[in-house]
Amino acid sequence: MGVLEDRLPENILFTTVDKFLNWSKKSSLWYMLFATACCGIELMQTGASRYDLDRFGAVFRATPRQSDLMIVAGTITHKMADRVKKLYAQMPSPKYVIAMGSCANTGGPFYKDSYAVLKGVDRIIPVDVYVPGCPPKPEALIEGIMKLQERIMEKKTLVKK
Amino acid sequence: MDAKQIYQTLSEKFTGRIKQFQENTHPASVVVESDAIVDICSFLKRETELEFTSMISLSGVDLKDQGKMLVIYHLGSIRHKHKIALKVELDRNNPHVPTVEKVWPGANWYEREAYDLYGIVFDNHSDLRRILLPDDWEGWPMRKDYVYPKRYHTWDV
Amino acid sequence: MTENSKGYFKKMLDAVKSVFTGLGVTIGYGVSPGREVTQQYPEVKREPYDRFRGKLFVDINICTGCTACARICPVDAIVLKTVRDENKKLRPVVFDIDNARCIYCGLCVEACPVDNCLYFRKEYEFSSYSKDELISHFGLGELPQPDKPAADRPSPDMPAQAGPAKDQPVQGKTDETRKEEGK
Amino acid sequence: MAVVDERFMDLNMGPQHPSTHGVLRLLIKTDGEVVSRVTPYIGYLHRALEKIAERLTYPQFTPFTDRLDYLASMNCNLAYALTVEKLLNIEIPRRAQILRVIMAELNRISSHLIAFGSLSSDMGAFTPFLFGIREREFINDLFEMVCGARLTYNYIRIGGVAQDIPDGFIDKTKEFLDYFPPKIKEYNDLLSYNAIFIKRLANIAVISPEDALDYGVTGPNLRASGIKWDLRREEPYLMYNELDFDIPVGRGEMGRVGDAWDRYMMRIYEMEQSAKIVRQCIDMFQQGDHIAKVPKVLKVPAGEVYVRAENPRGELGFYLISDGSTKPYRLKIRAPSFANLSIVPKLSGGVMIADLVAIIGSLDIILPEIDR
Repeated sequence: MGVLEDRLPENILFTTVDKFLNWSKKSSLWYMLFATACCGIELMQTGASRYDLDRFGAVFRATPRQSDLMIVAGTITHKMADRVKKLYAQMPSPKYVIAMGSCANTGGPFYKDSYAVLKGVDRIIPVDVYVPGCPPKPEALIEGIMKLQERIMEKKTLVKK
Repeated sequence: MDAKQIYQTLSEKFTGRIKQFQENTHPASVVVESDAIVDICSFLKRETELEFTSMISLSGVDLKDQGKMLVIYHLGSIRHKHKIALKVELDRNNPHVPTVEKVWPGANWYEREAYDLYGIVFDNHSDLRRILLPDDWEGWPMRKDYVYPKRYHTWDV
Repeated sequence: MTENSKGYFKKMLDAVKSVFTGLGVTIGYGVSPGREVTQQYPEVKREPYDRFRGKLFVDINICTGCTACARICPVDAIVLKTVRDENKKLRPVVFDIDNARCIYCGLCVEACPVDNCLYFRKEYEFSSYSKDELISHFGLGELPQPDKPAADRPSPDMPAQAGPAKDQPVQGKTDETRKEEGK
Repeated sequence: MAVVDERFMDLNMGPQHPSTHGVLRLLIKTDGEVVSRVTPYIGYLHRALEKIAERLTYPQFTPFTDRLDYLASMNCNLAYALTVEKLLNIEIPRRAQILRVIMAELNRISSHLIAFGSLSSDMGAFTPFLFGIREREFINDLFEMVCGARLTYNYIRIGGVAQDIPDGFIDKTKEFLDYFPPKIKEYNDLLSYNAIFIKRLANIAVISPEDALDYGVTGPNLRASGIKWDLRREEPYLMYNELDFDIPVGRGEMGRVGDAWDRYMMRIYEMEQSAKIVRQCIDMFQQGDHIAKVPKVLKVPAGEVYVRAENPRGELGFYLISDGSTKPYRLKIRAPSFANLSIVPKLSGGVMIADLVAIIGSLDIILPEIDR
């Protein structure tokens, strides 16, 4: 929101405007099609016919420039980690991150013995919601997105925090 | 042709360069001199009775206790439906072996992989770079004495 | 009409025809949708099948502290610490399952020698805002100290075999069964 | 200073690109439209599975094979189990064998459905993708019923399978077998024989049989080049020698033998055959154990084996060296996609950039097994 952000006093008008802004943000969570491993297939299946993520206003975009939400679906290796940072930086604000599955949460199966895997995507970018599962069921991912929507609704944009 | 016959054919053709025949592995393997590997491979590919049309796989093995490294070539023939493994023993401190990329172009990537993970140098290889790990990675991770790094770039491993 | 242009029109006709064949399939679904595919998730929830591997739970009161699960776990998601109580029984004082690291492979459930001790529930909606919340703690906690009142016990549903509060914790006999970390 | 070739520019495709099927990066040298050289950069998903295998016991590694080729986890489980069993030298109960074949073939269908769907969406048709996923969900349900997971099954174990099938599984599978074959006709109407689709794929990236063998290309990609080679036939494992099924071979129906369309069509044909195999297996069902007697602490006799199995993407091989302990000494994974991808630089000289997407899609590579 640029110059107006965090500047306005709390009153009925501005809180309503804030609510409206949040509502529009939450209802158009365009997620980046960013799948690295197994969870990517579940992400695809969540977006496809049976679970139909479009119902939540979440549509996939192929580029970070058009997306609000990055669903980190799958293992992030050290070789990939720099790219993830770059992709995150390329996304316009406000931006959110969901860590989907054990690999993105903590490194999951590769936590103990692998030398090449980043142990949790939160080591390089901030994460809003952690969705457990290996891979999570599509329902679980949708629940994670709903949880993120709840959090977006609580946020204050224009009003002073 | 079964493995024993292949071994006999090879030992007749390449006297003194075939070291050993191991029957108890599956498929049976022939240990050969490392500098003869290209000749042997092209012979195996061209000879009509053998015709090993494709290299199935190439693996490096670290035998730390014996101070050796192995390169194992699994070869298969589509026409004759036989398989064999060729083994080359290398010095662990300075593993060098000629490339078989000219015989089977598919070997290119397998050799890069063995270089990446074990540090085995394939002489005369056209493009010997790391393939799986980042270029600035240090060490040969599949070796038995590899110590996991603590940090990479700006984050903890 | 030349031979060439004839081919051109034939190709065009083919393209149009095949597009309409394809459209026929989709229009068919428009007319009679067949079986319903989309699930209205938050409103209608499909019950997972009986064998569904959801969140991992442990019935700590029947856990014998054998550590079979922690040993088989390929990712060290189970942290199990036991001490011997006065009856020489192993008591799981710490039993943490890191759901963020668990890979839901089911090896631990198979390894568990006690029936219904370690089991999967059909629960899968437990995403959270923080990673710490994803660790479930089941451990019974340390044996109560003699000078502490019973209300300070870490777990309210203490099992019977834990003994009365006056008992001393068996020092020096602690079984450090948790796997060595960070090899 | 390096000399810059002014005729060409470098273009990066990936590692985050929807049509590279994962985290593949292609460095393309192009004059704008026509590709002069492609250099694949892999390893963005290198998770050190081979190293992990050396540090875990044999049963503990089974869940990791799920993550090898996650579209065909059952097949990967199977190949790994076969490898260890070869050294253990144990007999697998008949019922377990039948169950294994059913799971492997169902998984082959669901894997090919993704191949079909993703190729179509790469070519700009989104509907077939949704159709593919719809049928895949049916199979996912079957798998969830039998083992409790939708993608990483960990079902086929050393010695047999994890659990016997639950009640109602056979009926549901039969329902699927009635439901699925008519859908293939739909796919053909919708996509396979669509003139635009054919134009995009026919005569593109022809792999000659010699090249295919030189580069170690296997699976449907090899068969599309006209070589009838299927490990289920050539080196029968489990009970494949008792089953009646055809091995489709590329005939160059729409262009030349071994073009992208042939490779695509192989998968459609194979889905039909797999459905046929599952049907036969259900008829062969018999009572018995689902797993052989395997000691709890598994010590595998010392030895060396290379065992391979026909995966949806080609020949998956495990080269296992055991030193007689509970952990493998060395486990080399020979992944089919690794070899299949290595032919891309050879194929893509002189093609259009848009065709490059078709090449990658028609080869049906999957990155986790390339990078391991």
